[in-house]
Amino acid sequence: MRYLPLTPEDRAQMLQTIGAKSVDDFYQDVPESARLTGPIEGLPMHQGELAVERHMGALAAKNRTASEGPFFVGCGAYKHHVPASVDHIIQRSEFLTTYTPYQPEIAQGTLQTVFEFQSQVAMLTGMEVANASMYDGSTAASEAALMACRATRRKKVIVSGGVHAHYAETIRTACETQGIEVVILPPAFDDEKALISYAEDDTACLIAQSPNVFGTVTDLTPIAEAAHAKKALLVSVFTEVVSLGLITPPGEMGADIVVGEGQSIGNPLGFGGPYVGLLACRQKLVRQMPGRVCGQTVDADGKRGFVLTLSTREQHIRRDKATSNICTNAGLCALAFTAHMTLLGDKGLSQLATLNHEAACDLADALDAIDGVTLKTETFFNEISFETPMEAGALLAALDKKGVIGGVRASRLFPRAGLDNVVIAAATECNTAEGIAAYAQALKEVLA
Amino acid sequence: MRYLPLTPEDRAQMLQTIGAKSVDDFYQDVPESARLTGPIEGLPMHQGELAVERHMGALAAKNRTASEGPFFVGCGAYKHHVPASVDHIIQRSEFLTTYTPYQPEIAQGTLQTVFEFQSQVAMLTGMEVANASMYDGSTAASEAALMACRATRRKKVIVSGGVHAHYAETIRTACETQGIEVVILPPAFDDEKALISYAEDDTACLIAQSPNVFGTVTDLTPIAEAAHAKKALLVSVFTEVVSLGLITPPGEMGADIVVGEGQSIGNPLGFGGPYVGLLACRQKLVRQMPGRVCGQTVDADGKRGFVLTLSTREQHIRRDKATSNICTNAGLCALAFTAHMTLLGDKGLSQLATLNHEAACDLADALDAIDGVTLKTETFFNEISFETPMEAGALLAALDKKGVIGGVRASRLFPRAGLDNVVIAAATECNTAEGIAAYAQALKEVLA
Amino acid sequence: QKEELIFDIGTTETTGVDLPEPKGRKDRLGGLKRQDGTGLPGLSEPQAMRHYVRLSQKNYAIDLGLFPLGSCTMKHNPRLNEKVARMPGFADIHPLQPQQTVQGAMEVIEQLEDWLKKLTGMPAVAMSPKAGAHGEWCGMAAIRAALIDRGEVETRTRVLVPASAHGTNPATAVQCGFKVQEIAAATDGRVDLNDLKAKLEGDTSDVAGIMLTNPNTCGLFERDIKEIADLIHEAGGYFYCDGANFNAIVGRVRPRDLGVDAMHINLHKTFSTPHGGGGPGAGPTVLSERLAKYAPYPVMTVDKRDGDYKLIYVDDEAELAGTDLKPLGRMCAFHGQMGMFTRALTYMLSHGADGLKQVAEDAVLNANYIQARLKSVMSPAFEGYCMHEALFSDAFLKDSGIETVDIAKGMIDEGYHPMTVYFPLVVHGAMLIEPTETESKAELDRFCDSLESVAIKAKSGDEALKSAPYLAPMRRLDETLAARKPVLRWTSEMSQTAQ
Amino acid sequence: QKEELIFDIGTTETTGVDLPEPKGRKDRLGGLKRQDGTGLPGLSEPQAMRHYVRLSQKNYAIDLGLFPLGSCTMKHNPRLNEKVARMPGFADIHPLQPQQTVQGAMEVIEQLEDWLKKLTGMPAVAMSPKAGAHGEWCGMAAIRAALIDRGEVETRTRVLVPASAHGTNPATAVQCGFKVQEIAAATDGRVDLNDLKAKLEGDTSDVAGIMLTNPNTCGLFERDIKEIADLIHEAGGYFYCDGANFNAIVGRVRPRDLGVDAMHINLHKTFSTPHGGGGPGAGPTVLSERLAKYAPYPVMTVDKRDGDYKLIYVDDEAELAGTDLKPLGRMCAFHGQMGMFTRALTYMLSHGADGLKQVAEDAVLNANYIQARLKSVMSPAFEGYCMHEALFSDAFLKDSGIETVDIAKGMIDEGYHPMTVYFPLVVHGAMLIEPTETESKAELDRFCDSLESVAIKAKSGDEALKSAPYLAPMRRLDETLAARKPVLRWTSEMSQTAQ
Repeated sequence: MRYLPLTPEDRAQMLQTIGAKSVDDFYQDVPESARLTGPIEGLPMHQGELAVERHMGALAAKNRTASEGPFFVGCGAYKHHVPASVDHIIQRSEFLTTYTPYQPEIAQGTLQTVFEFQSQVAMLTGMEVANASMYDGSTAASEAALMACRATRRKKVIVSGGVHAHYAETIRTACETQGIEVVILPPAFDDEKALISYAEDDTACLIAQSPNVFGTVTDLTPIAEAAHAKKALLVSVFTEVVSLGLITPPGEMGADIVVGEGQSIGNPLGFGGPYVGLLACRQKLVRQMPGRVCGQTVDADGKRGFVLTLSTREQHIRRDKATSNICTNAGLCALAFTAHMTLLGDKGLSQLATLNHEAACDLADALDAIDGVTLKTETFFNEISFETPMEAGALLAALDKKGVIGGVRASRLFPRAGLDNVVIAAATECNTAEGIAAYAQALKEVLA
Repeated sequence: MRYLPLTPEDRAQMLQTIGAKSVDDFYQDVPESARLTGPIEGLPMHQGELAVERHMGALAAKNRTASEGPFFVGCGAYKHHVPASVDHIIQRSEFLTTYTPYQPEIAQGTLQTVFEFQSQVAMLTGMEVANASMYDGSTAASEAALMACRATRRKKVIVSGGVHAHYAETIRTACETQGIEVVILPPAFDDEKALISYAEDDTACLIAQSPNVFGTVTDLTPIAEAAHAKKALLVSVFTEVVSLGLITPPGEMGADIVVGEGQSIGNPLGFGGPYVGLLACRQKLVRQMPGRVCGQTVDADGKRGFVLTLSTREQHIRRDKATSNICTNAGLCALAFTAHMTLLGDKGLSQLATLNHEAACDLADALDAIDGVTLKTETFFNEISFETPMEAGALLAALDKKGVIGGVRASRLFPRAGLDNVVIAAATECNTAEGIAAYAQALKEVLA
Repeated sequence: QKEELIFDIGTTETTGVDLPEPKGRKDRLGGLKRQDGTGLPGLSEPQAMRHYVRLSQKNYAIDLGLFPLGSCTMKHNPRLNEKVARMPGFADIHPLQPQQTVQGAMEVIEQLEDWLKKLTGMPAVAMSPKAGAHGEWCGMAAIRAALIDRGEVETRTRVLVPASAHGTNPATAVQCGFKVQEIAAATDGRVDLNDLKAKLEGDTSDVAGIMLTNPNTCGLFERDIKEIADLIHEAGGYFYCDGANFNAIVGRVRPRDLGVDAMHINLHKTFSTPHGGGGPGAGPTVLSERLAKYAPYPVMTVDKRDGDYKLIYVDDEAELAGTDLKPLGRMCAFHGQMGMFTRALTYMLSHGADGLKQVAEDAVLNANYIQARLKSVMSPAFEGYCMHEALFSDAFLKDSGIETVDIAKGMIDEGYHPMTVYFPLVVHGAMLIEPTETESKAELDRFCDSLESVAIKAKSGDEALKSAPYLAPMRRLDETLAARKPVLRWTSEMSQTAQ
Repeated sequence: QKEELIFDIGTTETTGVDLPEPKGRKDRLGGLKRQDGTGLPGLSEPQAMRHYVRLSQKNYAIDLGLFPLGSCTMKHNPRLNEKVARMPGFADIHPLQPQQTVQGAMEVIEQLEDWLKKLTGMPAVAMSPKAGAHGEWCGMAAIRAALIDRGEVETRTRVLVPASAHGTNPATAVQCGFKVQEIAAATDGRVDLNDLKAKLEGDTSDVAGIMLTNPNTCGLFERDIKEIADLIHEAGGYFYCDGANFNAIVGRVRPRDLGVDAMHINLHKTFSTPHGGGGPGAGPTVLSERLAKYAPYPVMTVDKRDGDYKLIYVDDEAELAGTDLKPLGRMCAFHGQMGMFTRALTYMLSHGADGLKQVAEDAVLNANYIQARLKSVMSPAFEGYCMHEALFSDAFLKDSGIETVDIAKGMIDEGYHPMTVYFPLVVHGAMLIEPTETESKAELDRFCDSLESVAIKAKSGDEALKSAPYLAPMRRLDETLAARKPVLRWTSEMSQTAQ
């Protein structure tokens, strides 16, 4: 077996050194009734690479990729182009096959890239500090809610109707086990500001998303002011990190904790994961942060180096009093993010964001011009919502038949919310003018 | 432009340091009439990764891959499975982006793998020494012919009718410019031994191939004896290196120089290149060898290390008296070969070779059972030839329509040789029983 | 060699990408266009490549040598897994694209579920947990959901956790709203059955369950595990098993046969997906009959009409109708770590049922070999055979002036990544060595020779060890300084100071 | 750290692949079944991966730093090229599969041909040469074929080659059956025009042509190149231009406009395909109107009926009929280095016509910057601006006791790959520095600082330099021993001796 270096002779010699008769000796503590002898039934025996690759390749071939035709699905994961060099970097053995940098003397590669990641996230969001990554945007959001409750010592969280439904549910699931009340406002295309009226003296935080799940871009400043007036925090969420290249960062609008999904930079769609959660906050909240944090220090020779730090927040030191139970995070996805962001730089990111926005503007114009289409998002970044007289599931299926994957039906995220005819569609630098025209043409035909 | 790090400010500063007004100053030696100003016309301007990848991807999509269905094309290049780890190794920056190891202190990675390669090739072929690689099997064969002429100080080369037509022509083209006579015997399914009668006192070498281009496996011993009786050399050729896992090596049959194609191990089909030429010989011929050679030595601390050696044979030292003009060889392809061969080991190679042979046996039996099919190769390794009443080009086109890529028509290699109805077909570990059955069924239908 | 930060070498005007020029359309951002740039430095591709390649060489990695971090299972990462995960049919599909266009992806999930269920003997598995700790949370939240169903969530709040547990266990219990009660360790490194019994004596109406790692963090099989399971079940609680060490028993023991109700599985440990410098991992959680219906969204079902796979995404009454599902909620936006699923399934198919059994046996054999080779110079924490990791205490360092950390740093100079140190907490100055099954005997021998020589130096009180490492890319780092004056990001002032 | 040979760590029974069990069929090998095994050692995948990853770290590479090997053009290798070359539609197609199934591949060849022809201004290009020296051979063989056609091959045998030429030039000329006559170098580093004229005075009926590198190996543009071309043409010969240094002028000068008849192009130099530790390269050779028809097999044509691409493979009368083609023969089995073609075309499309011009300008700017920065401490070989490489002689080392090789080894300790040394031969103790266009100014400054400090040490006669390097994976290696007692392969006796 190709991954197992021990030879039969090795095994025999080693047993002898140990003084055991067979490996069965090592399993003597296993209750007899639970001991298995042969291989577990109902599963195939080992196979070579060729056979396995064929098996997996056949499964892969059953899926339709986002590159096969006009594709407009967004809602929390976005089709972007990732430079080939990014994958080369993350496939370096030294990054791919190492672990959490517990021994900093031989892990400066990982540690320095984490420090760069934290810095990039802080600069992007306009915040003071950031951690070393969370699992994804949704879990970052739930950790932010818990963090706000710890910081304020309050147990009530208000979630805007513009927050991605899956994020809202993830927040609710995480909070409710800890007895925290979660109020999720009804879905709304453009009403993040509805949160303002929910800021009360027992509110831990208001959670707003911009661009929100429907695409709308909102000024969070008044929401932050309302929260702060009640000594509550504003948690700001984004699912499309590219937007930060073009939109006023949450940090400038008064957010206390900013969380979001980093997939768009450096990471493939990959059917939903692994992605990389970003979490940034104000300096004063740093000791309430969940997860790993890397900090700068010096070595015995006085040279600059980096270490994991502030570990007294963490489970391996604080155990039941930790800020979170997170251990493994999204290290390699964060590295992909950092490498891609380093290739972009401010200039590239800003250009990329502009191209995304312009593609969405083109899409909005092209669809809005069709009879029966009502655009529901006045402001947006790279994602729009529109309504038609047709049920959105049927509409998308009809588009699909014409070769266009047209977006997500809002009812898939928000069932029974009166959004049955609403489609959410994203456009990125990967959408060509021809693809947008094809969408408009197909939609016209379907609605005719 | 993403690969050019200089900024406009850098350029201005550098020009100032140099004391030049503009880069045009550097081109002042260019004759005025040949100076271009703007970019060359008729070519596109620079494009981003996304656009280039799409362009190239569209071209790639126009080709039918060897993995898409039953595929039996061989004749000098073979479809084999290469372990994924091989590509990981050759894509390591330190192997991929370095060059010929001119500075051994910082090139031991390359040098040690070359030493391993030379050793593996020598052991596979049953020879005493091997060089660091040639461009491919055909150029290795032409270098071997020239080497034999140098070693014997004779100017006549006899090529068997079983040698791959492209190899024979490559040998002829290379030799004739140096005034060496090349006699190529008419193509023959199983007559390497015809060479014996051509061994004369002025013969530099006899060149035989086994398995030959039609698939036949031959005992080279009598040919070697005939050559040696006339103080000529036997150059032995192979195009399928996997065969050496199962067949008596040329070194045991008296060959003086063994050359062949190494593509099958570690390297993809790649539409013909880059491949890796193998060249091994007797110790006494080592100073006539073309190409780079790596040798063992010690460093100033007495530690074992490796260097390029015997460079007095080479063009960079000997210039017009060099054994060859070769400089760049097939380093990375040789590394792929060595890594793959290291994964195989004797056990894996022997098993792989057996699977290849059994697939070919199955293919031979399945086709031979069909009315109208005459098997032309009694002995073979993983490639067979057969004749039918139908012109082979038409036959293959008909098979193609049924989804089977059935092999190569012999007339593509040997036009006007009376082989119009002959097909050469290879089977490897990648050919399944189902694929072989599909071939037989399709052939039966075509011939019916 | 020092490698600068991107902030020191890049500029905001430099970029390593070429993008088409924007058309210059009027924006529709509602007046929220970013006014100040991000300040992010860019590098051209050659500069970026060199920066990260150079940095990478400052890391130790499995591909460079034995990486014996106990409880982390640093085994070889097959490259076939990476190749498969990058097939466009897996990498380039969207979690929300029409389900009829991703049936192959769902089949991967279904096949992986089947493997996990058969290997553990459990009837159900929740696929969404994104790492081990997330999987723990899933299991404990399922227990909580079951208690809600029983109307006992307010009363059953006590979770028993052994003192030797990984920190994630107590942290998870608390994150799920439970209270932690510690169970003492016995002198043989296992749960003190008497202490457990004592804690389950009398009124057990407050007992929610137990979180037990097996094989445990001392590298030992909990030989009383079935009795423990029975005790906790009798007390009305559930048995959560931490599956971090499943590598030691996969194919040899099915957790279901031990009475387990929930167990997470680290795909990045037992099933070879890369650790990636700190993730991503994946923590699918198998569930017993009693907990199966509480698995979180999304839940995968098969359409009985056409055999198509379907995911139930949210609390949609229509879709849940007719099932007995009572999902505990949602743990993340989509449906788990698909990229890890493809890798793990590839690994399982490669090894097969026979190979996975061999994995466990070789892992345990390798650990016992290390224990046997080193027991005369170091101090095994407990008597008898170990499972997949060998645990030593610092007893042999008594009066030497040398501490566990010095042994670790000394091993760096020997060319190795150190073992896990100071964990588990129940062993003084613990050194936990997990070689995994992908090490050869020759490699183990070299490692033991090195550790032996460091241990002998240490016993002799060799002061030099206290300043080790000497041969690493950096000397010992000042962790206290880092924590006292946290510098967690680059600021422009830093570069000015440096210049 | 020492890395053993595979022969020391592997065994013939170990394997890193899993293959199905053979059926045990009777063989049909005609009694030639191999009796003794190959003796080849195998390693499991984890062992093999570690062996080669560890070895790789003993190499210097472009991705790790500036690699200023003059005349080798060690520029950045874009990773997009690698990705494209691995697309199954390129990597998994057979050179002899039906041509209608590989039209996309032939279109790649056609597009690359178009780029090469437009960039050089030449009407034809032969694609089969597999490296630069092979391309030289192609060009010289085309000249020979033309001479055969003219009935002058027996008489026109003299080829003029400058003293500064790369060794492949004279070697190639001889391999093509010509005799080499050396032309002296002038004091300005260019061809001595007077010497050339003298050699072309009187009877020139034996002149076959000239092989000239431009920009030449001294890093200078041959300013008399058009006069040289005219002279050789007047003498009845052909002008072969060595295109190794095309990087310096691509997009700024078209070789056709200089009177060139044949020129090879190293795709692995000018067009960024990886050098791979010594290949593979690719050496397509452009040909003038006079030589075009002699291009070797296979020749690509387009079917006028359906626009399909077609390759004429062998000397098939039927296919050649109606064309004026007179192929010089065949240079290799198939049709060139397809994998390099896809990479080079990807690079050309990425840079575009505008970018390639910038490539040349930045390459030349970078070299001149190095020359300017170092001219006060080292000795520029010639006056004036250079092209893409800066050449120094060892004049500044006079009486120091230090030699060029010591400077080179000293640069290793500075963390750099040394420049090319002792080449070209026309400059004493030559140091030829080619930074390429993919280095940043900051990187050039660091490099110049390092070289400057080594040069100053050298001038002062610092003895330590003579034993450099000290910080590399190995100390200076004994090349004399290697050549005197060649050990070119492993034998079992070696391992026995070692033990």
